[in-house]
Amino acid sequence: MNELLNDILFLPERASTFADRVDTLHYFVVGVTMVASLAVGTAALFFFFRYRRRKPAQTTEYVVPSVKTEFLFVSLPLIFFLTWFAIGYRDFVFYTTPPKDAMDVYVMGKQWMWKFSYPEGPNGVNVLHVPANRPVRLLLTSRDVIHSFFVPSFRIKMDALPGRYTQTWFEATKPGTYQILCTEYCGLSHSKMLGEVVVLSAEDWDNWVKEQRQGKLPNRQDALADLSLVPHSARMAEQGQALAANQGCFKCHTVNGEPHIGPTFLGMYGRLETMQTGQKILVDEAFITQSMMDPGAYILAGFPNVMPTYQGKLTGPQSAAIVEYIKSLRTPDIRTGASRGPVYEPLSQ
Amino acid sequence: MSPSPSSIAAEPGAVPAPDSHHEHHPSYLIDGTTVKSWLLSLDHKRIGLMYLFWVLLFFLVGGIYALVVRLELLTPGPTIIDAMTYNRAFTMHGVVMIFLFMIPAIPGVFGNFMLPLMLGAKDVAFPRLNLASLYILLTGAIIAIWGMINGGMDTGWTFYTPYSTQTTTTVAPILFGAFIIGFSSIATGINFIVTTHTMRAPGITWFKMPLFVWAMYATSCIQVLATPVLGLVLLLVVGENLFNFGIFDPSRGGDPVLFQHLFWFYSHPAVYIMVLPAFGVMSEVVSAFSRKNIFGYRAIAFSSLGIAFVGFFAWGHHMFVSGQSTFDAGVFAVLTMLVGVFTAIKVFNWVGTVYKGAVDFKTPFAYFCGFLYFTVFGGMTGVAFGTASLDVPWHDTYFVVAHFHFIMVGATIMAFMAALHYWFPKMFGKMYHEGWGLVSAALIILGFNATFIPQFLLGNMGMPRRYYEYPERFQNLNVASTAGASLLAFGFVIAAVYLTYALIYGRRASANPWRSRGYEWLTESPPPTHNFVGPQPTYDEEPHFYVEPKKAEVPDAV
Amino acid sequence: MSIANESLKEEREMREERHTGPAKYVMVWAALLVFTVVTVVTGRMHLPEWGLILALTIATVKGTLVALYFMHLADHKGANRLVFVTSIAFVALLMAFSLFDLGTRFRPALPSGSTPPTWPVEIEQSGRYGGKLMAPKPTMEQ
Amino acid sequence: MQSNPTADAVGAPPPPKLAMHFASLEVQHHAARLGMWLFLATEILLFAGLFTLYAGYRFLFPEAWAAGSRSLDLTMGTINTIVLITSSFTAAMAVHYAKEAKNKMVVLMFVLTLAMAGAFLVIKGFEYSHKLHVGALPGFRYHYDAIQLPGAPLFFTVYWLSTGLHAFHVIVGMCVLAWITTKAAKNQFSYHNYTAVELGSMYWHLVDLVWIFLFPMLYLV
Repeated sequence: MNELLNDILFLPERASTFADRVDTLHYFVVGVTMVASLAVGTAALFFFFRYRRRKPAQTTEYVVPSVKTEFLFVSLPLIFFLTWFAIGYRDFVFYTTPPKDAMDVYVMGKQWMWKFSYPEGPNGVNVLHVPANRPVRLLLTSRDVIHSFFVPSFRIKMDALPGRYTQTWFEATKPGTYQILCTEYCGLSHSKMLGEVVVLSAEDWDNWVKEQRQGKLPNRQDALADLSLVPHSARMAEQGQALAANQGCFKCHTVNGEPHIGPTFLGMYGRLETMQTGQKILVDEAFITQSMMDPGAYILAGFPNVMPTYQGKLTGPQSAAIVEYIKSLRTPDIRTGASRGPVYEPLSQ
Repeated sequence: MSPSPSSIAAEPGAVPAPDSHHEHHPSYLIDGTTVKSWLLSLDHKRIGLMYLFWVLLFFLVGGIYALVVRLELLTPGPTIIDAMTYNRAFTMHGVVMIFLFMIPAIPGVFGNFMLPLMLGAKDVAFPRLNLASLYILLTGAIIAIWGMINGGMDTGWTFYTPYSTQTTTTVAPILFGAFIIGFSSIATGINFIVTTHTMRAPGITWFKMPLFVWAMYATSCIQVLATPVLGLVLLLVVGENLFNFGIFDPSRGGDPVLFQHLFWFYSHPAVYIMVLPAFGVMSEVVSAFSRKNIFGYRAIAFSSLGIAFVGFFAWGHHMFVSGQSTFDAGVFAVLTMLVGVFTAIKVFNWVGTVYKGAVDFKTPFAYFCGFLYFTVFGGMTGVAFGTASLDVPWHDTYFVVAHFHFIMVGATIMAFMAALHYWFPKMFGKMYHEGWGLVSAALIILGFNATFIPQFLLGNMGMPRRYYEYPERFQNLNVASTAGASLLAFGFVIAAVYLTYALIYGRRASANPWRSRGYEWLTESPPPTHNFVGPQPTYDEEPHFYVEPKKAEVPDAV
Repeated sequence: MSIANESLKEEREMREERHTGPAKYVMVWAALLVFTVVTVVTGRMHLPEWGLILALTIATVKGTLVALYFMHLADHKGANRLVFVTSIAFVALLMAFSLFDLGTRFRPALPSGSTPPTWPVEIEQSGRYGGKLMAPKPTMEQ
Repeated sequence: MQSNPTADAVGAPPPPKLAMHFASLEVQHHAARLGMWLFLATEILLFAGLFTLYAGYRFLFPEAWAAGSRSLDLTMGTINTIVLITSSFTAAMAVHYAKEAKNKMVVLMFVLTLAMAGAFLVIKGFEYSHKLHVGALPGFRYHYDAIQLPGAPLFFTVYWLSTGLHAFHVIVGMCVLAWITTKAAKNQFSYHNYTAVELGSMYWHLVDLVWIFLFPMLYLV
């Protein structure tokens, strides 16, 4: 019966405990809607025909509803609507309240991929492995804009907000592979932000965890990530980091905020720096590039003029990559802070 | 003396006798023929017609965007445009249709034209403000369209932060245009409320006002109370986009969910700005074409106010999965149910109006049938959304798209078309071709269903909205939807053709071709410049009163 | 008929005000100044619990005086009052519903670094799953 | 109602014009006043958005709000409050004189109001320049060393936005009042015709009303 209804309504297969609850209410609501609209529609069509106009200037009787009729008009929908609300809200509370023994998985959405990390465990990109018949709580966050984590077969959905965690949970009922979709518009490749949940049976799950711990499947999941989707500047920043390491920048410049021989890279971009001459200069792309090519031109107050020039050692794209890297090193300081997200510490377990 | 309204009312359906003074009071259409006399006219009827022209133009623009979107979705991969163009197209479809068509359509055209006529007033309370509101709308539209031509915006019409503050597309001019359009909406709202309060002719007490006036009154209350909040939010997003105020910036502690609260505080009631006038139009149409007094007049009038009030406090049902608290979700869910109850009361009373009536199945009544259907299904799916748990899988999928196109667009378009046909003789003094009217109505209603029923099913399958590409399992239904959209477009083309034809070659209409008892039919068609001649008329009877005097003594309670 | 009466009634009420003279305005003005001094004095005491409520109460009293006497709401009856009161009510409801959300949300779903006071209503869900949220440590450079 | 019983002296104010679509002058006044109240309601809801942001962020960042509030100049704020209340008083008096057809007093009262409005803006300007100087700016421009708490930039964002929007209303109000003053200088207002003065002054009172709430919210708590 349920399968038939599912087919009529084009519902995807049900694979979580919440899906069963949602679908039951769905059938109830659709059923009542159909019966009620059929009743209203039939009555209307009957009236259209029965009371069709017989002569052009026909007059009609003055009919007004009695209090009883009006009461019926109000109470009938109200009773149904409140019943639906009661069932729906009970399920909604069920859905927003993860059980205490749930397994935690951290989910981070970013343009345009999903990253999953297990506490003390492996990471994954775009593929989430979970055991069947065990509640799994997802703590969702985002690195850039709002995303929304949606698994149609589980009937669950929750927005991932930048800079904070939302939670959702599910208990998958049968092993299999289920699609993850992003349902909050998040930019150019919104529709490519797909992933999948792999639900494993108990023993498969144990094996998978073991394999992950032993590192037998190195980067299996990372390989799935479509690098072409990573923003251009982010890829450049990664190149820049490698370059900076090769070129020995880190001998004099730290990235943790502590001044060394040279000023730290952390939070440098966009800051107003004071020069030895007392002049104040905004650190922008041009300033960083010039400091690499002609370090002696501007010396920051408090630092010696010891930096060699990189004129000729770095190509244009290379210096641009290093600039991108420095730009990516914003301090978590509230002044210039980039979104690094909160740190969530679970108390239980 | 022109025929006094009460003398016509005494004799149902009577055509006013030709009058010797006619030539001294030319119809508003020919009273001044220069371009300036139209563009700077303070006459509410001419302003209404200018609104009609612009609103139809914007409908065409939004419709073209819609067809582009639908064509793109014909295949799972790229079809005719690239992803960026697609994202801009659906955003512009939403922005144009909502801010430039749906919100000004019925209030701007039919509210402007009919409200003073229905109240027995010579004009709205502030005619200059009325004209200004049209030009404010056009100013906003020009700024927004300038933004569209210079890049367009890709945020979706909801402008959710932080995406809207980070995107590099031209957000600022389009949002600023929408901000200016808000002033137009506010001005119209203020004008209508004051007109209803102060300009009613002697005899028209609050409970003798036509139901369209009640609906416009409720709509205007929403416009006045909600639009300023949207104005502020739009300014903040523009500021955020241009100057980085950081008010919604999550990296500085800002809360994007707070943005959503403020946004939906306007945008949810905005749905009622679109649909309440439709309810008002349909109350008039169903009464006129079944020649029956409204069943439960007060119930419909009060439920309009009830929707306007409760509609403000249901906004959180757009945010069930946004990280909003469970407690708040429950509060909003209950209040959403009340909106459903008010709408149900209206539906029952419309059907009750037909009971023991005398139905004349003309084009406006055909649209009423479509309207009833869209309201019932759109409304019931809306209530289903309000149950919180069902919203979780449906949120931001095609089910939402189909739902709001049913209730907000379907109901409003039906009412717009019904109003256009019902009041066409009054506005232009010409009759359209009834047969073609019924054909196009059938096509539009069928096309609408063919477009959006597949989208309900797509939503059930889990296809998210705003997807440029989609997994292949969704294709069949998308093709069906696109096919439906072309049928819908065809229906509109037919309507455009025969209405334009009627405008020029149409048969001359009498003052009251439908033999309606609505107050607006008491004057000539088209009405003279100041609506009626002589001193302010008095009104003794209710509108929608089709009873033989001797039978009126004993109300028949059902 | 009713409409003309509505307008006439208001007109009559407006006219009556003419005979009271400017003394009323001076008194209202003086009261406003006194309240301003009171609110500044109490504000400087930094009352822990009731500071905000007291300040807002005084502001409300001042606002009511301005609306009733300077803006003549005492004379403008009927629809004018309804409009003003409705707008204030909607402001209150907008704020209330938004704050309900912030107060009862899953704690980690609030912005990182925020330290909201505990909400008077205990929500089972937030207490049930424990855990605490820490802001990324602000590093003081320079 | 068209004739003006007090219009006997030479140079008496002209009788008001009745627009053709109104039933009577009473209705016309009533409509104008109701329209103004509706407009003021929209202004109140415009500020409501900012008040909600204030309330929400204050709830989330109480420490930053306390620190930010203490860093504002209470003396200047208090002076500004007194100046604005007094300007509101003179605006109310202008209505009183307009009803008595004392147009010269109307001009005087409005000039006083405008002068105080100017003073308000000048004092506000001093406050703004101080904020600019120390770097208490909205958003990523914030570099105020004295307050380094989470949420502090938000306090100043709300501060700048709300006082800025209020200052914008002050400027608009000044333009409106200046325009009405020129009409009063032409001796146009009388017992039967003071709607413009009344509405202009109502707008000014609303500006005052908003400040009455902004002042304790920003400076005191």
